Amino acid sequence: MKRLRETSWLIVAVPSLAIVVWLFFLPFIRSAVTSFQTEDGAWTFQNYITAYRLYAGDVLYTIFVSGVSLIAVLIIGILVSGFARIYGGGVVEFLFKIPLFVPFVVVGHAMRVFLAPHGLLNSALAQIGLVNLDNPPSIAFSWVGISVALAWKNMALAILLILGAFESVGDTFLEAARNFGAGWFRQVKDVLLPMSLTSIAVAAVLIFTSMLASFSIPMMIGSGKGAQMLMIDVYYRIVYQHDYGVANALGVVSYITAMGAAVYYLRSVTKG
Amino acid sequence: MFRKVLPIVIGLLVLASLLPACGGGGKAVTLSIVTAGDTNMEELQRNTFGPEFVKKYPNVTINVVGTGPGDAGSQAIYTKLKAQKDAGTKTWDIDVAIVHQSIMGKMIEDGLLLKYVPDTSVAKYVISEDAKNALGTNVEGYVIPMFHSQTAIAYNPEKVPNPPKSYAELVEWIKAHPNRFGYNGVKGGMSGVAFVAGYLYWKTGKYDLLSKGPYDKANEAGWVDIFKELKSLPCVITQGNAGTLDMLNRGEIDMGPVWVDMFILWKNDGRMNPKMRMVLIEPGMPGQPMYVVIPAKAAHIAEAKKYAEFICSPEQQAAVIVGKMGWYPGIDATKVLPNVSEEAKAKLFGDIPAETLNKYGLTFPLTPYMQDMNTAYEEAK
Amino acid sequence: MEVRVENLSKNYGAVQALRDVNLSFVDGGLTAILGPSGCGKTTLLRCIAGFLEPTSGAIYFGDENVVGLPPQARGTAMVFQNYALWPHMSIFDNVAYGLRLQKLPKDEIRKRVIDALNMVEMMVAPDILERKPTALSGGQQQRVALARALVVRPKVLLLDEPLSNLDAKVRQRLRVELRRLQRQVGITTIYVTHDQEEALSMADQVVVMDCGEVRQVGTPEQIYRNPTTAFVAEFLGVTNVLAGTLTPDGKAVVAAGTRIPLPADVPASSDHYTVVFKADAAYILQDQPTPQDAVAFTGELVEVFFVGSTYRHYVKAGKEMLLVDSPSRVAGPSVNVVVPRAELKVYPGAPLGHDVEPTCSVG
Amino acid sequence: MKRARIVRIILVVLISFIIFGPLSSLVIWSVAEKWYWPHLLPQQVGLFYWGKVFQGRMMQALQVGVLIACVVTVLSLIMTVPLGYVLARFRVPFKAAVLLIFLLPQAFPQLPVFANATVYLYRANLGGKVPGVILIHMVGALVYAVWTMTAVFKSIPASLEEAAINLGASRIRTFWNISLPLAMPGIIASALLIFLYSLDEFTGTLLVGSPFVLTLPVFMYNASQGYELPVASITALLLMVPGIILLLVLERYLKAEYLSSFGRI
Repeated sequence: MKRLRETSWLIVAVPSLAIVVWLFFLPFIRSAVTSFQTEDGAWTFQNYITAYRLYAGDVLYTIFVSGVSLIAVLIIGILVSGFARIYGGGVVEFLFKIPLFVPFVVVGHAMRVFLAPHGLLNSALAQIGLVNLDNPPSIAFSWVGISVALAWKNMALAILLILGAFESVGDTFLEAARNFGAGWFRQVKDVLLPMSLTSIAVAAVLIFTSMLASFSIPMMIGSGKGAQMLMIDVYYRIVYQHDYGVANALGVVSYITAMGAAVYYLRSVTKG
Repeated sequence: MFRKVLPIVIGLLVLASLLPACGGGGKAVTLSIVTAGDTNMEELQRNTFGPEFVKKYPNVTINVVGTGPGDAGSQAIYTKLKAQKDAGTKTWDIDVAIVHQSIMGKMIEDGLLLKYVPDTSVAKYVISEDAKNALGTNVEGYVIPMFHSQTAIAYNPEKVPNPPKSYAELVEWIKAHPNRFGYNGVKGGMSGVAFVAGYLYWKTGKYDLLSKGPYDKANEAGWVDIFKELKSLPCVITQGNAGTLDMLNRGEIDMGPVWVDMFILWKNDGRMNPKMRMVLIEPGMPGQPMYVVIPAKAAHIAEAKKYAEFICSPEQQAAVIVGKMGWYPGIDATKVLPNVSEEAKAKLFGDIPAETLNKYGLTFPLTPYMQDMNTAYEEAK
Repeated sequence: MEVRVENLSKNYGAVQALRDVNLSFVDGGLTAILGPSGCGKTTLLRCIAGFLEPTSGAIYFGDENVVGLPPQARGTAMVFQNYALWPHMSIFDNVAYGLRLQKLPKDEIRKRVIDALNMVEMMVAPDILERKPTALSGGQQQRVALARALVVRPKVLLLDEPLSNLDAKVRQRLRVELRRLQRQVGITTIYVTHDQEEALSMADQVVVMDCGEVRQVGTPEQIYRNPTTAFVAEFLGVTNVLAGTLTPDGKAVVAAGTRIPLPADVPASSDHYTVVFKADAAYILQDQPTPQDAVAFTGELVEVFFVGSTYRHYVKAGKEMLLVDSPSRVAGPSVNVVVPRAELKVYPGAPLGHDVEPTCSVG
Repeated sequence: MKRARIVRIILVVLISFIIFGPLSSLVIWSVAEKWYWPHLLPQQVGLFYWGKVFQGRMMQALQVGVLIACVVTVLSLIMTVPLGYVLARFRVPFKAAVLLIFLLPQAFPQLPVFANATVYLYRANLGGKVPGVILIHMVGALVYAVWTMTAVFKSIPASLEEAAINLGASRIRTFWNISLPLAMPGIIASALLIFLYSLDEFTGTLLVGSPFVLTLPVFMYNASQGYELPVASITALLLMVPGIILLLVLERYLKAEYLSSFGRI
């Protein structure tokens, strides 16, 4: 790679940098700073105290929902990728790419009508006698619905990344194990998984952050009752209560959670 | 390859740079109408009032924007006007706005509105209490109520043969039928807020104090406990005003608070089972008007006034607001109802007779009380 | 264990990777399968291992047809070109893996792993068991891979070009050790390679394959000295391959402008023939007469390269370029390339028209 | 092998149900003209709402959305093709800092940041206007474009450029004659994905543009929140079309590194 000493190259970077700095970097800093300010600009921890009082449960709920969805995505993603790696992907792989191109809002809406108490899923299950429609389980409008929708949407990304990592494991590593009698599951568990840990951790961090930051899906199929996903709280705090202080305090909590996930995983991977 | 792409790139760039300029322009006037509320409000302007108005004033074209339900919808209009005022823009790009009561305080305080009503021919019909006072703010001269809407409890008569007549009976019914009553909390639209406010009026018995003032935080003692009790009831929380209607129609709940205007519209559209009915319960539930206002620096003030005049004229109120939509008129009812067919009147007062409406049709609490009510509701866990 | 392959075919869609292969492997000996890349040798090996299902035919281990059995039920163990040591497992875990799958007791696993590593001379350092494979050199990794294969006491040992990723020097040394080890354990071994020197030096029996078919089977000496087809002759050694045409009288073949009497066992049934002789079997004469039992090609000396042990002479004769190895440098320009009749092979059919390249595109 | 085939068939059926189940309810709702409980399927089926959608605000939202996406794509390419080239080819001062800034939007939740960016945009009187929406789309698009462009240029062997420079071509000329044509497939692929990103962007548009600038996702969201289920479902189906077309066209080129930021629109 050639070395250029001049800083003049920054000229090509200035337009795009300006936009990202103005509309992401500075707002990012602003949200962190104003989270420590009252509306009049005085310094305070009050926003965090209010956030803790009102939303501590929601933070845990968000981590719980994202965590459960992430685990579901990883388990299914690893199993499907393992199957596709060993027996060939084909249709399975193609089908799973579809959600990648379905926007989040569409997923939210589709899941809302699909999983509603009298939605298509329950109606279909009622036809084969699995569900009593007089007292149907409400998958939508609960954390299960959010998890299902988040998992559905992120499955494609997970499989794309995990299968990519699995593909880069040479055939011979699998054959060496098969040779000793390792079945499909053991090949995944003993060979593919440990050899792809880094890539899977990166995928997990990406997906976890995306779930943590999800907004339209919980907005559309979350329940108004009980705990909320964090981004909903941020949105309502701003749009309904015009309270940037507490909203930004929640924002900072979400940054720290996202960062914590990234640091934790990357560290455990590089060390272990 | 790049040479082929280049002209397209340049073309698009030129287009992009021209884009902001495309807003105004042309000799004909484009009247920008912005309305808060659910999509039915937007469609009313776009599909009914707009075309009728254009027939009368062919040089005007109408551009309608809906800003969404509840306070947030009105807030969006406020934010936009405020930004333009702060930026020192000469004319603002909203000509007529249709907003909720709750935003009026801020809008008038920040000088965003024009005192236009006296200049219109309908001023003499603007007589209701709503037209003078919006949740404690004096709005006289700034607003014409376009229509008055009311919340009520909608129910499925097949499942609820004997609908409750009061909050007390309703609570009993909810306890006896877990998860068959649904409302949309205080975040997802005003029908839920209205239900919660009515519950508060019932539990505290302080309707007059809360709706007329003065504001005193001491009156809020015990609210959190009241809402804890409400939240402990086995209710379904729906997804917004329309969410309650949808769950009712989908048979997922049997009862829930709704806006009368939306309920009737859904029935008219065939989106709601025509068998569904409504009841207004004791001690009453709030309603509110939607106000027609004109921003202080609207680009087309003359046309805007004409538009406000037009949609609030006794003829249009009779034909559209009452006759077509089945809503309560915003201006003097005695000037409107004579022009309405008996059939439409029957529809209007079918479920909720006029005397019930007079008795149980309340208003929302004053703005500070309402904010505190929402916070107390949020805090009750 | 006696291993036999009968009428084995493997198709990938329209491509025939193996065509009706019949072979029997030396019981307890080492059979090398030699051929250019894409000849089907790896396909054959993987069919025997059970990683591939043949399209038709049978594979016998003793009297049992193992077609349809999963790899682990066949008692084979395989060593791969890229070692395929799992990088996330220690040396011990790698070698122990097969035993753990057999659910052997811990003590026995440990003992057998250490024995196996001793056998391949890998117990070189006290902490070797805990090391990760990536800390080892290529040669060491392949020893560990060999230990991993031997530790399960396979009935058949399968080696897929095990030495071709290694440096020339390491390769030479490992050849010797591998051969010694194979003799010591006495496991029927099938060794796939494209390196003829490796095949000839190590094997009890050599199988030359091309285009999914077996071209010749024999001891290394038979294969080298008496190739029965033009392909085998071409594939082995630095070789001259000339195009010849039958004379009108049908008694001789003309190649590079020289008349070569048709050997008695070659039928005069073809218009085109391939004439083959090894570079070290020919010598160069300048003015001396041609000996009786030899054929001489007249040509011009174009270039002489010193290649270490000999001088390689390039002689242009007609349209052909002849290679002659000789211990001393010969001066040109006009020379005679003399080949004893016994060293000159004539096969019916035109030459394949290439050096040692795959003759067909098979996976 | 046979068992694997059976497992595969079961898997395909199951996955098809998982993938298409939710999407199929969109199709049903899109043609439902009348559907009261307890009917399990619509009582009246027809294309009434399709007609309604194509006459209404949807078309306007579609036009605005496509226009925004075009501008965002072109601007992103103009800004990031040279930048990606420099980042891929040279060791330059401040590179790490620049890359870090372009990494931020990937690492943190967008909503709280965009909410604050909206304050800036409204202050600049760009809120609720098309240029404001373009700018907020640019943030995500640029980050994505910088990373893919750098990857695209890195995948071109430097020796191909050195050969041209060796023959006396200038750096600029080499870029124009050698690097750019070789990078074109990658550039086109990422241009399509940027276009799709902008077309599907929701959070930023909702905060900055809505309700005055509506793109298709926000329109669909509003319709769904208003429980105009047929309208919302039709719009949702329309929203999937460009993505599915792209998936069919680009299937072979969909490398993980191009897409990793994509699940996060």
